[in-house]
Amino acid sequence: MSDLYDVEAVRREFPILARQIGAYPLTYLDSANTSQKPQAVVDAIADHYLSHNANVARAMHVLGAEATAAFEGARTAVADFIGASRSEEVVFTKNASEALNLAAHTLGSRLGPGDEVVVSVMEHHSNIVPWQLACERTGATLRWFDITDEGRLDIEGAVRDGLINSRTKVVSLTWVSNVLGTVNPVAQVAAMAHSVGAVMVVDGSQGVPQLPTDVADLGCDMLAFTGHKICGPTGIGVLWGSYDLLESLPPFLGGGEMIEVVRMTGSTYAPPPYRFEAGTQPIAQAVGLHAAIRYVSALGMDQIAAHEHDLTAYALEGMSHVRGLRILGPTEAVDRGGAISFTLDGVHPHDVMQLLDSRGVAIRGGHHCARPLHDRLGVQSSCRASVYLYTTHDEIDRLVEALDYTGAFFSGRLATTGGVR
Amino acid sequence: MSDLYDVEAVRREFPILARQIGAYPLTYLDSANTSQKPQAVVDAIADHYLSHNANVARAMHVLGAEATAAFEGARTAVADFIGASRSEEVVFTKNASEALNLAAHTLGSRLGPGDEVVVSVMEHHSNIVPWQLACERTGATLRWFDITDEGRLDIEGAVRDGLINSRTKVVSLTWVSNVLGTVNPVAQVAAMAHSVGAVMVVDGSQGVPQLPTDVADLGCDMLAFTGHKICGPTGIGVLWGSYDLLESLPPFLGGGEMIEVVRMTGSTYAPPPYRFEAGTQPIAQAVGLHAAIRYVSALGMDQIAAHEHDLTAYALEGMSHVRGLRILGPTEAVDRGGAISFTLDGVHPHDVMQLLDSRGVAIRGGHHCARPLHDRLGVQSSCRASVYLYTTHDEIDRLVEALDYTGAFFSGRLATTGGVR
Amino acid sequence: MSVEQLYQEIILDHYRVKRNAGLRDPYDVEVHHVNPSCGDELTLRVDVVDGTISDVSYDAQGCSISQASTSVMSDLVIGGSSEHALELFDGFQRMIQGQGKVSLDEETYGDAVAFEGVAQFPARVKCAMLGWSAMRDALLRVQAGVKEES
Amino acid sequence: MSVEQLYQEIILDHYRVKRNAGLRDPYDVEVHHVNPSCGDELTLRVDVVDGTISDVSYDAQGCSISQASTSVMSDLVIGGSSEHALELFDGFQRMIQGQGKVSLDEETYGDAVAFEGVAQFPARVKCAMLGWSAMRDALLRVQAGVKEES
Ligand SMILES: Cc1ncc(COP(=O)(O)O)c(C=O)c1O
Ligand SMILES: Cc1ncc(COP(=O)(O)O)c(C=O)c1O
Repeated sequence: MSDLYDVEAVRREFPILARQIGAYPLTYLDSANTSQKPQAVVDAIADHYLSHNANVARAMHVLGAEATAAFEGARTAVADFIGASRSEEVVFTKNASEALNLAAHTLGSRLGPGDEVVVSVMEHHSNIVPWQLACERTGATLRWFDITDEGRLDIEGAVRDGLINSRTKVVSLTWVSNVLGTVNPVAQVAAMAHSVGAVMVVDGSQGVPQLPTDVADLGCDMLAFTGHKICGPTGIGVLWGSYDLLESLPPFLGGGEMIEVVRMTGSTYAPPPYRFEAGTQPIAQAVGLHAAIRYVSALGMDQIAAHEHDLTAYALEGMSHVRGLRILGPTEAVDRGGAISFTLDGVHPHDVMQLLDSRGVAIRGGHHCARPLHDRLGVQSSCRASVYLYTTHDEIDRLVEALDYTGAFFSGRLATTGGVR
Repeated sequence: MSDLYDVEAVRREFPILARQIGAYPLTYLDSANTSQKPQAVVDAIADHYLSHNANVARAMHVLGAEATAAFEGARTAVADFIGASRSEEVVFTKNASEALNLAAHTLGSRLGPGDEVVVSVMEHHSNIVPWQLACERTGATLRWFDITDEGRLDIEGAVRDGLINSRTKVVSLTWVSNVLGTVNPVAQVAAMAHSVGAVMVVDGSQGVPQLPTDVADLGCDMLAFTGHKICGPTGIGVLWGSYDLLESLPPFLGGGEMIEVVRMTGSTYAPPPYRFEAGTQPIAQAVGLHAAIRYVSALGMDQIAAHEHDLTAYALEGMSHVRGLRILGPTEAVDRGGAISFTLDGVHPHDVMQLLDSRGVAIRGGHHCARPLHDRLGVQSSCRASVYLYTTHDEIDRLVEALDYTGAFFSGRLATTGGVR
Repeated sequence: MSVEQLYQEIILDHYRVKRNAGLRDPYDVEVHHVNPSCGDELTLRVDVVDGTISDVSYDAQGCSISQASTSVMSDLVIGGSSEHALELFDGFQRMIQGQGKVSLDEETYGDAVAFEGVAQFPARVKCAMLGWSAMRDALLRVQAGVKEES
Repeated sequence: MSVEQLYQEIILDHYRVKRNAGLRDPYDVEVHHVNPSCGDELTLRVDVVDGTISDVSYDAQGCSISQASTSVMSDLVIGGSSEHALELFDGFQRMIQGQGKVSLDEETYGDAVAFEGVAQFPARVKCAMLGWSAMRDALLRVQAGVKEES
């Protein structure tokens, strides 16, 4: 598999990867935070602005028709990419967070006291806070899945506690954890949700960039993801929803283009997806996302997943030899994405990050917008290295080397022995 | 003034303006809908993606620090550009519509039955629908300024009717009308609002790109505008608010980066502007907006305003000779922006737009997201030509010529006489 | 594709002198359709007697394309069966969404063939469909036994 | 700017052996500060007797920079007046936000000069300020006569 995958050819498409950080080559291992962009995506955006820029839908002249075709073409491409049955099921947002807020606001209109919303303790803040706010507004109750000691979704415990029951109206779960790397059994949870008549929302922010996506296989009613993590631009996200569900929901933001008829005394609203797209949309960003989808599709999502799987296994093995390093989440590359969070004994994540950065290795330190999960794991914060389609085995070696150096630096081993291990 | 302003040099910065539409040069007169982008803006975005791309705030490595500096640098530039006293008063949104929804949601948290919100009949849907939704949620009442027969804000009528009174909690008004071109006396209305303790929100979507902006002079508490109309990218808007006001408001969207501490049982929120910026922000778009602000500032906002004023006067005069053409809004270039809406006797706006388009002249036909205003004016829809910093007198001549042709084409004058007038 | 091909003489004729315009009694169903992007509005009535469309009448605000299309449509369907009208709808829609690759049978469609040029102008497809969609909606309501617009 | 200049030996020493760490009685005011971007947390107590800071004690979770900075700060302010401590705060903040253009008087600041390197790392400025900001907050509360954290 990975002999077919020519990672060096891939890297040539990403000019930023040739950067030097001081004396070191850039080793970008922060792709779960945001991915780098291939030249093709940057060029598509520039070409749009320089040759076809106009507002969409409302502008009917030649440029307007070109921009509209480009924007709606992006919608169709997204629909195809995730196996949606109609392009009208694809709503553009500014990021995954807005997509999840859209879901929480519109589904929230059906909630009341006594109703329950279920998330998990491993969610990103963007899949917690919108539901907390919706519950505050409506009097509904927020409940959550716990995790097992291995860092997997605790389905058994949930069944035992009757977490999903007749009061459950919405279940919102991440497909792949941005901290633990865990791939959740979304279809199984969706079946549990549907068996009690609840709506199943999936946060695909980490999953869609890493794994082949088919909304029918996921079994969900809504799927959120974000452009910037899948080689696309910032400023664009997606909420997919089944058409019948979207059609039954009230508007979210009000403004131009989401309306049918506006009178000062009251307004009526357009059908999906336009009902949920107020104001001038991220047009050039949709064009960029389309180019990104073309790019990853040409590589093949299964090839990308295999490459990541291979690298994750290699990294887990390499990191297991670093003194004082503890991995949060599954330590085997089974049902596991490419984010690896860890702590290093006696060294704060900020300091790890800083030392690594001084050797060109870019990782993230902090709680990765998942503070409840860190609470649950009993750590205040952690480091995270995350791979993507352009990551090499060499880069993993550099990470491991830099981690060894860091441990030695802070324990004082370095000063006294001059060596590292 | 306009001899100093070298419009031909300006045009060379906008590659799209060299396009041919069939046999005709592009005559882009749809800038009130969206502006074209200079090369410098497109290059700044590309350079960001290809050399400095990372997530902000949360990423502390070298790339993260560069991206954060670029993003926060854009915030400071916006603050300076509009005369804000602190950069923390600048909240980034996806467009002006989101900015106005943010205002309506957060200010809406203070509304209840008996309270009143005041807008005007000349507002864009994006400054009507969010307030309608807020009033629906809270039981408050929406009221509005009428216009005079000349198409100016009817302040006298408002005073007579006690439109702004002790029940008024929010007044939200457009600075410059996107249909009539009217420049509203915002500071005067702000004083009326403040005299009853109401918050003054200004929709600067058309004003900020056309006129020098100083929030203190406007006298408002909040100002919304949108990047794509001021030579910037799509996917970014701004809500400016005085710090004390922003600090007193609840969050809007929930998610990453807008929080202080997240617990499953409840969360606390960051201070402004971060409280209102959930999820990964439009980073590259902020960089592009910064480049746009640098671009228009280098030309000089007063020079741009003078150029537009000159062209608007020239266009109003030229259009006054077109048979059957009726201008909506002020027919003199006094307190008037660069959007000119009109009807052509017996020819539907779609048809005008189409005929003009066939000669390379791009205008907009429809209700321009201001249906209540069209109702008020007793027309179902209209055409709109709008100039910007790159528009020339020649282009106005081409517009007038094409309008003459259109009138003749549809009245059958063309076929019989072979000539136009 | 030139604008003159879009605005065929037939279209301009129908636009200047609309067939069957103005609301008339009796009728079975009245529908109201809107094109939100431009605000065009159409009120349309159909009267069906023994499966035959005995009248189509309408009140329309809109551009030349939408008005002429409604006018042509009314001429085509009046006097025929509901089934035939719905078949005409399908063929017309296929053509108009065919981006210029689908043509109409002149025998069957008469003046409606003049709209083949519209298929080249995606922004105008909705205009050309407004009257046809309203007619289809109205006929389906008649078949479903709905007398009033819901 | 190399990372070795950031992590001066003085800083690593304070990080390994923190001065005045651990919460102690008596105290006038206790404050709790958080760095939301990384989750660092600090509980800090000050005790002021007749205008003199008689004790600063704290419980901190955080990186080497934030912990060492708190340790150095506590050494510097204990035994001095509140006014002096607030002046030290101002000078330290000016330096740390000075992007490397402002330096500290070694006489006055002692070990704190080791933090001059931090000014070159904007992402770490918040870390170095955490303890200082908490101290300032606590002293202002003492001056305002607030005994408990609000
Ligand atoms: C006056 C006015 N307000 C608000 C808007 C909405 O801006 P956006 O579509 O970028 O949200 C526009 C432009 O469309 C406008 O002209
Ligand atoms: C699992 C998960 N959900 C949601 C988000 C939020 O995405 P965005 O910041 O683009 O809104 C992220 C990334 O930050 C994520 O990793």
